[in-house]
Amino acid sequence: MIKAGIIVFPGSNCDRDAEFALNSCGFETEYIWHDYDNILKYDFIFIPGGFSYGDYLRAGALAKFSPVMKHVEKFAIEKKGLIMGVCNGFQILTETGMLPGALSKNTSLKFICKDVDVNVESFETPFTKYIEKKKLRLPIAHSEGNFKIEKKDIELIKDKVAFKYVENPNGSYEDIAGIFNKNLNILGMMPHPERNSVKTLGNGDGAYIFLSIRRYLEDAKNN
Amino acid sequence: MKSFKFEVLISLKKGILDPQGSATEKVLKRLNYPVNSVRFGKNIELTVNEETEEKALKIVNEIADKLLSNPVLEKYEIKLLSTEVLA
Amino acid sequence: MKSFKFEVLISLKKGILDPQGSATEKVLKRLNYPVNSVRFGKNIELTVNEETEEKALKIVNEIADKLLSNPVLEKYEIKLLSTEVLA
Amino acid sequence: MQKTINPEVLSTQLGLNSYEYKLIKERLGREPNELEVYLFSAQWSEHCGYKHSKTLIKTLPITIEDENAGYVKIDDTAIVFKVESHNHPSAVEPYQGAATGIGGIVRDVLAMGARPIALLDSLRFGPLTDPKSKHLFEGVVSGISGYGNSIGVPTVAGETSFDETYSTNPLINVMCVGTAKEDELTSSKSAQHNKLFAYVGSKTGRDGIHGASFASKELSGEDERSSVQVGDPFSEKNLIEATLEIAALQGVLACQDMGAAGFLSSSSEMADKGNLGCILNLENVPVREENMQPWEIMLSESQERMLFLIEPGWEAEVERIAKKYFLDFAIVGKTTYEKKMKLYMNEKELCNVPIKLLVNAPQLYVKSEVPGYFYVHRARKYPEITTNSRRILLDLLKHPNITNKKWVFEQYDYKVGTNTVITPGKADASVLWIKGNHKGIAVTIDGNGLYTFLDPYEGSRNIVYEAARNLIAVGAKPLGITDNMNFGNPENSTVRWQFEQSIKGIGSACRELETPVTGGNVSFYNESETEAIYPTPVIGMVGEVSDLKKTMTMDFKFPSDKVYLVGK
Ligand SMILES: Nc1ncnc2c1ncn2[C@@H]1O[C@H](COP(=O)(O)OP(=O)(O)O)[C@@H](O)[C@H]1O
Repeated sequence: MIKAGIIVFPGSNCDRDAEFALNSCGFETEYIWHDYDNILKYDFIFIPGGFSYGDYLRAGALAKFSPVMKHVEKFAIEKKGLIMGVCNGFQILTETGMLPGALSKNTSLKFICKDVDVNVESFETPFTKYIEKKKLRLPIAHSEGNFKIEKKDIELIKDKVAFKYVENPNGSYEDIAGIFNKNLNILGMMPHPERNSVKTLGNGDGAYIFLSIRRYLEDAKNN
Repeated sequence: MKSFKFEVLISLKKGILDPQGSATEKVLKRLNYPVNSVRFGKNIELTVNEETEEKALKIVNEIADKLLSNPVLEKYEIKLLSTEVLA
Repeated sequence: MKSFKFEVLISLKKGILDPQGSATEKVLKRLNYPVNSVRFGKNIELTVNEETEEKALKIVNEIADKLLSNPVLEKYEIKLLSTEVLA
Repeated sequence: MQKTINPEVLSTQLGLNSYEYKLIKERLGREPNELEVYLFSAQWSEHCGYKHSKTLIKTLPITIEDENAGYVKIDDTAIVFKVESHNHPSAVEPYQGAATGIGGIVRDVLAMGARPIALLDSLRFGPLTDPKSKHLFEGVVSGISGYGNSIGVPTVAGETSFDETYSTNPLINVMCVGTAKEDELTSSKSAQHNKLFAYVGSKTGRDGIHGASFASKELSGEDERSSVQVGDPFSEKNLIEATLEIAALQGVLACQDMGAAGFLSSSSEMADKGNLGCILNLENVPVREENMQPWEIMLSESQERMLFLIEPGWEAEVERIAKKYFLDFAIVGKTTYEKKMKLYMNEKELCNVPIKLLVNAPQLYVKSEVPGYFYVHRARKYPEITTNSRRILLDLLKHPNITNKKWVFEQYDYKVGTNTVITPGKADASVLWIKGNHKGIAVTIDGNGLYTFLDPYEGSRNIVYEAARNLIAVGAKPLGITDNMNFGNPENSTVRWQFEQSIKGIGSACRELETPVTGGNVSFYNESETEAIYPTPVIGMVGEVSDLKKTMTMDFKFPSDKVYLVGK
């Protein structure tokens, strides 16, 4: 079985949702408390949404100092598997510098909770390889999802955009809803695939992403 | 006509809980920084076009009181940063 | 040992849109205030216990850089507000 | 040095009447000291003592008494739910008032050992054309959004309406729903003596002091600054997780949140419900500010605090969990066989009063009187409609009370927890999934101030029925209700009548529908500048969806479908 570790910070609140979605998509899961200070032995690391440390200061800013984050960085550098951060998880990944850019306040200055359509921008990645649809319907729920990037870093996201909003809800640069890192082993995104991973909760589109990840990891294991 | 640049500093009244400050302090202490009494405030810069400093200050006072601060929880302070004569 | 009280002022970099500032400016203009260039920043007060001002400042600089500000969006400024000798 | 104040003078200032003061003196056999006067005034305030309402509330078909919240069952899952008002705090500071309202009701459900899974909000303001009402409305919505979203409990349904009557006194009622296995529920009763009170949560500050008596006084428009409590959703989220972990420990006997009159009411009520007394050591209470007086520590309404009763020997385990979640921990007292409440500060005895006396506020009786308006309105004829109906329909659809409430609920995270199967806006009730099962919980909250004003009995009955209809419309069977009674000054004979009639109406509708009242809340002294607000009972109802595949939403499904009108 593909083994996923779900990192839980004080204030995370989509950890249990992630567990449910990953289990429904055939992953074995374990929670990893943010204090964990050891090598991460997993195939997949999931950083869930929520309000780590209350999102005080800035979303994701305080979480990056939790001991486990050093090991997440190592996991990425040593290419031990795939890493995915959703919503607050994405914010934490940009705060640590593992992904470029930053997520600032929505232009409406308000929290937005609704379902949006996103286009899959690249199918040539572990996270999207097996997605059988161009457009996915996914819930968003955030007040700081407005993706910004410095001019000098724009080069870094060239060909590394994972998803774009069909209708930009928050002012994000270039309608960006999610990006990959240079090595294509980290994905950060604002929409919540784990909230639409089974049909009871919507059309189930979120499952495509998790199933793609699982199949990719299984292929890698079998080779 | 002149343009006056002001800074309005807004801080929480004494005794009012500052959840942001205390969470930040807890993290800093865990990282072993010798840090105490972390308190968050807001800082707003704006310019006012008026004839005299007095008039401009009156306006900023009004804005700070009625719009920028929440008098139930916060207090404010105003500083003049610079003055420019408009053509 | 001394206790140094600092203020860290965090503001958005030039060129970064300040939605809060522009929303406030619009409201103020609608109310006919002669106000321009409203920008919001954060202001954080904290004390550091250290032997010398130099060491204390180094710590605050580190904290401001690594924790209090996000270099993609923000810049910061540090001011020493007061010093107290600890018993 | 502190000035000593004559206790009788102080008691008047704190809102006790002379009859109540005499009663205290008589039963103590001496003058109460200053601290004791503070304790009685808080515990005997309307907010804690229910002195104008207890006897009437007892006439409702209540299933569970003396606990933080009641519950109904779907199979072996207990659905714990309760509604609470934060009207007065929100009028002073809408953001924090609403935020702390959410915090309080979540802790009520949490204290039962249930995981909070949904929030509902019932909001009433003055017309939006009034900038003050607009400010309150926007502040309240962002407060609920800011706090509720952060703690990860979805706000799944609610109602929003506007009327002159609420211009200076908005109504902010919030309801929380939680679930637990029935045998995992925790009690708030302490059954044995010599057990320890463990304090877990944020530090105690001076916030909300007087809140309990403040909530029971008419808004005076004076400077109420000292009463404002600030919510810390990060600590609340930590408290949720910590409480659920602690409540599961074998050595934990009871739990109660520190709500109105904080430490005082939680400790005294826990002890009294178990027919015991208690000793508290105030020097151990974690405080946020220097030089806090004993009465301030006892009455503080600082948020995000919980009191547990634990078996000696379990301190370290509870402390470990508290620390894991960045929360303060302290042993602050114990239960005693002797039915007294005794307070100590550094071994000095500060207070020694019979606990039954303190906890059971004397009931007050006010004569009710049917107001003239009731007959006047009843005699009125339906007005003739002269304007064209198309115009009326369009005006109605535009009206803020009827128009789409997306602006409100899109600021709420209504999906976190991934249980929300029917989301707000899709139907008149929302439906939550009980995972591991094909069943669901349907929830709704309703009120109608105008109806209950015109006829408090029929109007209140109608609200219970409306709530039931909302549930039936999504395919659920109503199981139980919680009620929030928002009324004016209970010493007024018209208000008294409205209250009596309303309770009767709710009671009879509940008996007819066989939906028990599992708990509720009373908010008096809701007054506009000149008179009481419309009497506004608000009903929260939960129901069972036996098969999630068989729910129904209100959108038309296909172009050629027929539309039927059923009923009269
Ligand atoms: N304050 C609120 N919070 C959350 N949801 C709300 C709020 N106000 C209205 N809603 C949602 O909007 C929808 C329509 O509400 P409303 O127009 O009051 O319905 P009703 O037809 O029951 O009167 C419902 O799904 C309701 O739950």
